[in-house]
Amino acid sequence: ADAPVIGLITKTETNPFFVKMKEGAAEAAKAKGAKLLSGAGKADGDNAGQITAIENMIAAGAKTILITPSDSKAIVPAIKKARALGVMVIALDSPTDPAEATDALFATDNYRAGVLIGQYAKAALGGKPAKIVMLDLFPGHPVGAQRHNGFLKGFGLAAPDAKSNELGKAPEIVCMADSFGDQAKGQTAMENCLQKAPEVTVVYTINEPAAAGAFNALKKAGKEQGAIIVSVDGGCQGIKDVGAGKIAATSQQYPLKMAAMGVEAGVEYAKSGKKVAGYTDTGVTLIAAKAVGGVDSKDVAAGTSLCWGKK
Amino acid sequence: MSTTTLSPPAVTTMRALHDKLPPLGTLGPLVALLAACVFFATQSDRFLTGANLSLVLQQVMVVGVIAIGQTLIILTAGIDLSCGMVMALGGIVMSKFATELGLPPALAIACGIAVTTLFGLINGLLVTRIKLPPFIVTLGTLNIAFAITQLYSNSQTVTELPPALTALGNTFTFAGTEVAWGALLMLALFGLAWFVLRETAAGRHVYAVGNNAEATRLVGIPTQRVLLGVYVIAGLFYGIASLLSVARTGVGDPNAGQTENLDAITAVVLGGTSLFGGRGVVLGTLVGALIVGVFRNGLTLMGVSSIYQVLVTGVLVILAVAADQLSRKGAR
Amino acid sequence: MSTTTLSPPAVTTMRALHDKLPPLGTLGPLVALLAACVFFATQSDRFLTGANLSLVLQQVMVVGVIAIGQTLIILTAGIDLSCGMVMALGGIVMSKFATELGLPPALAIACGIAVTTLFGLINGLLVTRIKLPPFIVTLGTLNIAFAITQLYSNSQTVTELPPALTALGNTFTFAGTEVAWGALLMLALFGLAWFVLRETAAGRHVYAVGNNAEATRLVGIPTQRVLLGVYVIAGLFYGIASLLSVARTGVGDPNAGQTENLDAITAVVLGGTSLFGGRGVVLGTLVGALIVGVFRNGLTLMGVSSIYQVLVTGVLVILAVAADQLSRKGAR
Amino acid sequence: MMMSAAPQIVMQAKGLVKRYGQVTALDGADFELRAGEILAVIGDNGAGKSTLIKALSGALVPDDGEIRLDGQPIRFKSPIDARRAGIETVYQDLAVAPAMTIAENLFLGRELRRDGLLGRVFRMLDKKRMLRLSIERMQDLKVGIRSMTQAVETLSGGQRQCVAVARAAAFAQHVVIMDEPTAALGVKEGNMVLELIRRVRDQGLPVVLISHNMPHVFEVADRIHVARLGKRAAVLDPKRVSMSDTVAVMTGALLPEDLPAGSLAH
Amino acid sequence: MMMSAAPQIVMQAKGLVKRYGQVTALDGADFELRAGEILAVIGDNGAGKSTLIKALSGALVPDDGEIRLDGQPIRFKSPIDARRAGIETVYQDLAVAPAMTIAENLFLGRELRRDGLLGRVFRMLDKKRMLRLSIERMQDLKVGIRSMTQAVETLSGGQRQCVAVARAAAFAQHVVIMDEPTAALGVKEGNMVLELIRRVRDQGLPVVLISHNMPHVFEVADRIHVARLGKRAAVLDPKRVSMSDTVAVMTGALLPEDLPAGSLAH
Ligand SMILES: Nc1ncnc2c1ncn2[C@@H]1O[C@H](COP(=O)(O)OP(=O)(O)OP(=O)(O)O)[C@@H](O)[C@H]1O
Ligand SMILES: Nc1ncnc2c1ncn2[C@@H]1O[C@H](COP(=O)(O)OP(=O)(O)OP(=O)(O)O)[C@@H](O)[C@H]1O
Ligand SMILES: [Mg+2]
Ligand SMILES: [Mg+2]
Repeated sequence: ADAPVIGLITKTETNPFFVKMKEGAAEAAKAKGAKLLSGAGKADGDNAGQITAIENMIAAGAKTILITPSDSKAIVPAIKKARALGVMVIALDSPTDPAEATDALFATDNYRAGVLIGQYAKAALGGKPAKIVMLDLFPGHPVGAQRHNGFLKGFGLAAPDAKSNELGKAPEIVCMADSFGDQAKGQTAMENCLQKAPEVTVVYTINEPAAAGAFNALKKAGKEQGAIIVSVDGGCQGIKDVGAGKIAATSQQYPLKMAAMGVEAGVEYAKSGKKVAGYTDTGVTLIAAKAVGGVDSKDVAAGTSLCWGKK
Repeated sequence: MSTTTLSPPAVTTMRALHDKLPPLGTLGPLVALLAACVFFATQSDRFLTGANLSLVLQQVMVVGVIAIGQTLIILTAGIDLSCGMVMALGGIVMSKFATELGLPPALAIACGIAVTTLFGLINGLLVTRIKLPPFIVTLGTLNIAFAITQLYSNSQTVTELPPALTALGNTFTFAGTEVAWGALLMLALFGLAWFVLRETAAGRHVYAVGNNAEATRLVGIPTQRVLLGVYVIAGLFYGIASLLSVARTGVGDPNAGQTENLDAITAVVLGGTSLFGGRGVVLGTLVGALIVGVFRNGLTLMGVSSIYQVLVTGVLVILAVAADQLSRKGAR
Repeated sequence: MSTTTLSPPAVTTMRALHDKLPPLGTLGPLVALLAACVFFATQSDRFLTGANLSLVLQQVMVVGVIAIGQTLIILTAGIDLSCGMVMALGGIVMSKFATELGLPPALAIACGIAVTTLFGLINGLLVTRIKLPPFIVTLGTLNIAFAITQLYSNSQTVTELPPALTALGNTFTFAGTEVAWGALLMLALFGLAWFVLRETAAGRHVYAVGNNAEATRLVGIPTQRVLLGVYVIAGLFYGIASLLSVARTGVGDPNAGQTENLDAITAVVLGGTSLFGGRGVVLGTLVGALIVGVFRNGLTLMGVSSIYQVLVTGVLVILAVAADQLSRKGAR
Repeated sequence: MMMSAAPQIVMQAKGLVKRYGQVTALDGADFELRAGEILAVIGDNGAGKSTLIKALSGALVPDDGEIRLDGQPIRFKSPIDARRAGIETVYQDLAVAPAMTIAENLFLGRELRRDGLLGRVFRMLDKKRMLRLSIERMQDLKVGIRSMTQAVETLSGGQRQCVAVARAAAFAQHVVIMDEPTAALGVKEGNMVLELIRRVRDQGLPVVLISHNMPHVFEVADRIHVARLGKRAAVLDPKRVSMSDTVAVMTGALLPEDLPAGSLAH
Repeated sequence: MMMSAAPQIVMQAKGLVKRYGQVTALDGADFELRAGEILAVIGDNGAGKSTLIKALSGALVPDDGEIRLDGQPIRFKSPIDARRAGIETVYQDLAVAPAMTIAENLFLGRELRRDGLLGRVFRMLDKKRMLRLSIERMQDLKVGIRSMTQAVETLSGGQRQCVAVARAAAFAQHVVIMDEPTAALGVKEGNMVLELIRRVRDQGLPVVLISHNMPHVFEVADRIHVARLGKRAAVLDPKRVSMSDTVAVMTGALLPEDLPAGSLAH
């Protein structure tokens, strides 16, 4: 029989997170003798691009599609169509809305990832006044909102719930700016925020490249000692930055694991026709160089050994 | 004496025949499209199926309809960077009006199209009245439309639409193949645009304005009105594209349209329309949109990984136009 | 008799004076920039500090240097969509060569710049030899450079660079303000480009080619060589921008440059250079880049939330150019 | 021209002023066109001839001064207004759309629609008829152009000129203005245009002819308007003034009042 | 022209062919330019005059035929080659850059650099000197242009023509070719250009003058090359042929062999 065809659709081509995910899937596919097709939106938020990728992969004979939805709601009708054609669809990294739209979900909870670093930042700050800079993704992105609101929640501030796409506000936030998850833009955003509010004690960043940019800006202003930077992702580079003291703590996720599990499920489906179902939390771990009281965290060594699901 | 200077009938007939053929500017992209199809057909036996080709048509219908409006604007030597964002705004307006405000679907659709047409009007007024460069105007409205879309939708996707809004995404069976009504609508709109541009005075005036605006004005054509009309009609097309986009995805998506800006311009230019205005054929734009769609579909069928797809697309875009150019040189 | 037709000295002096002033095309953007600065100064007392202004300069240095190359190309009536991606590739090449291959920093930098220059050369050859439209050519190389960047870097950021690669990000103190060397380099490059475009034959030929390519050819100027030269030099500028980008962020970032494409073109057009070629001043581009930087900085200082920033930017871009246009009408 | 009845004045302008920055192209120019005449406008390069007729044809709006058509004061805001008033103009920097065909250029802005439904409802152009009429029109001018469906940019300089002249002559209802229509034309074609100008006049339409070609001017003009330094220096009667005196007035070597008696037109 | 010594031939072409799609613009045209002469080229619109001189000036590469300069076969691949050989041309569709100033247009492609370091190392232009020379050059032509630093697009049609003519006359080393240089010029300016052409000739440079203005042609030409239907129909001697016979040959009404004896130039 032909090798089973499995499609993997990421949000973009370029985010190291998704590149890792693709690598994990490719390795697993090779090991299991499956053919992996990969596709992506042109940019984060490109729902139409993902729909096109789903259609083309089905046309190419894919029986299982793994997808990290760019837009949790907007992708649902296309997934419904695919499932109606007998294709098993598994969401990776983030759920669709409603979550039942896919057969299964292998993911991290982004809201929870935010909560963890929020708690850490609150504890690490101790008694100092909270003057928070929020370096978000870009307007309208659900993951951006989930991490942002989770952080506020963990920090003990009022925040919208996990489903909201609105960025929560609080008087403790002295500056909010978009980093586009990019180091150079993160740096620019942080520089401008420092002009607005020179006394910063906590910096929330959407991901580790943005955190690195924020650190650069702080360092240039000679303020890197005074502020705690927290972030999300737990990529190998990010963990290194935690070790180097640039980032205080980050919530680590496991894209390789998600992908490998997805491919295994796809091969199994091709063999036996058995579908997986339900939510499998691939877990979030808080990685911090210095543990603080009252918040569970693992150290850098543990983070490095696990970074992005390396086994 | 006049007969001696007129050319012999043989030459006249030859030339008449030559005039009947489409100009090479349209033929070149068509050859590139066919070549791509032949290539993909040899690589994957799934490519040349009716179902797959119908799929490609569905995938390009949104960009295709946007690109009609974009063609009109580029023919007048303008450019519209706002097209995708305006389209997204239209989609949000019609889906929110139909769900939250509970308007009847037809009215909600009309409101959405009215908003995109209004944006076309604003673009047009800024270009014609204050004489701003279209690039700047539409760069501005691009940002404005994006911001309004996000603010109005609160960045939330609008779901649970009434079926009337997504009807164009439904299919009918033709010769054993499922064809989407929206794809049919796109083809009809291309036909309409082609007819108007070619067979009516208004259409010829669009070319004239792009070709030599001052001469067109001196001849007594209200160039400003032609320009304004083009921007408004482009806005109307974006509104129809909004509806197609909503129908295709089944939701009102505030992040739609972000890649359509460049895609639409690419389709127009690949189709042989000059960015300097006055030269081009709208059917070339259809071919240009199809080239992009066929590449994406064919490469996926071949199992080319997506980053290599980008690489291959880059090379092929250049090759397609280069082949066209070189063949024209040969013909001279 | 010749004296009767020559104008009286008063008129001549007036005109000579008039010729000394920068053309309104440069003055307009400058006025817009100053107006923006005055506005922000009233809104935030931190705005007009030396440190903040020096910061803005640092933030625009990458886009600024790219935009110099882009200005050259747009002056010849071309356009370069690939600029940002080529810049990113250059940054990855120099940072990977310096770390993984362990080349001496100077050599690694040279290699990075060589790669971007090579891309310029490829763009130029396709435009001049095969006579492809610059839009298509650079759309192709945009994709190619992007794919190579991602593949070569494996989409991973390159870190732990030798200090020589980031030296331009360091600052020196001038009049109590920290100024980045890279910002100084950008200003120097603008000065150089301004001098060459204005005071040398090669520079005037760039204008002539964009203004009337056929006439320039007939006059005996090797237009193809001028064009090729412009694309190659633009590539060189992108290489320098790569170095600035690496120096600014301290890493080799495969995702750099993605918004710089449109930003650079925006800076050029905001600066008053015509997309139809042959008209414009490179210092206007600097002003255009600063306008974008000042808006972003000033709006953040005012605490405007990001989505409203997008809205305001859209409106202000239009207003800035409209004010320029209306003031020119008044002057006539 | 008959001297008896007071000649009817079709178009008249008084004190037209047009400035371009420091340059004053029109400096209080007067103008008068009578029914059924050919009025030649001559003058040095830069004397303001083209600017004058652009003001008369609505291509530009003068800074000052007044224009009357059939005695009524008018204000053309655009060439459309002038065209509606039946004024057709051949501009010096040929107003043609180079990428469009000759037939399309001839009918630009006055396209013919098909009869019946196709034309009324679908607004379809009658390309065949326009093509046929174009061929007739160009044969009138005896121009050897091979195909009316070729783009204007492929024509020789003189052939382009012919397209512009043919267009103006074919559609004028009231006044025809031609800015150096014979400048790029061969001897044969130039004579055809002069012939055409006479024919237009004989149909009762007055013609304004700007030309640097003195033999042409003296061959066809009923009166000669001499433009100089943005003003009207004199109006001469070609039957009573010599070519060399005309040139002398034009270049300023001779003042109009020093001309032999009777040189000035009435 | 002296008949005694065999005249020296500067430029010669045999059997030039140039096709544009179905249109054959040159159909085996011959050409001969002698040292120190003014050769007029005349012909109907579309006769192929402009195409001929474009082939001679490197602006286009003929499909067939041979060109010799001073007896040596040459192949101009671009206008640069022709310019290097000292050939300067005024094209009919004025080759000027409209947004650039008059001075810049005059010196386009032959800019003067400053003396000393500034020029040699920094390659700085000597704008002052170019401006001064431009003013002198234009005063030679007696053109009333107010400022050399104004953009060419602000000039009247005739003034633009003067810019192109001045440029060619100033820089030619070997041959000057002018395609209808007086077409848009006033009487005064036209005569200045004729005067200039004579002066160039008297300096020893041969001039090719394309013109539809027969009086001008007969005033200055040493020989007349008649182009017809893409070929050279005849070469006439203006001192021995009448203007009307010339026009008859040009339009095909008269065959060259039917001309009175001695009309043909040697
Ligand atoms: N758009 C413009 N901007 C600035 N100056 C202009 C403009 N148009 C014309 N002029 C100036 O106005 C004056 C009159 O120009 P106009 O074109 O009316 O002359 P003309 O009599 O038609 O000359 P010609 O016989 O050469 O065509 C000239 O000095 C010219 O330089
Ligand atoms: N680029 C072109 N494409 C197609 N046909 C052309 C082109 N250039 C010239 N022709 C044709 O070649 C023929 C000769 O043109 P050319 O310009 O040499 O004539 P000419 O003798 O200079 O006429 P004129 O006196 O009107 O300037 C004409 O019939 C013209 O239509
Ligand atoms: Mg004029
Ligand atoms: Mg010619």
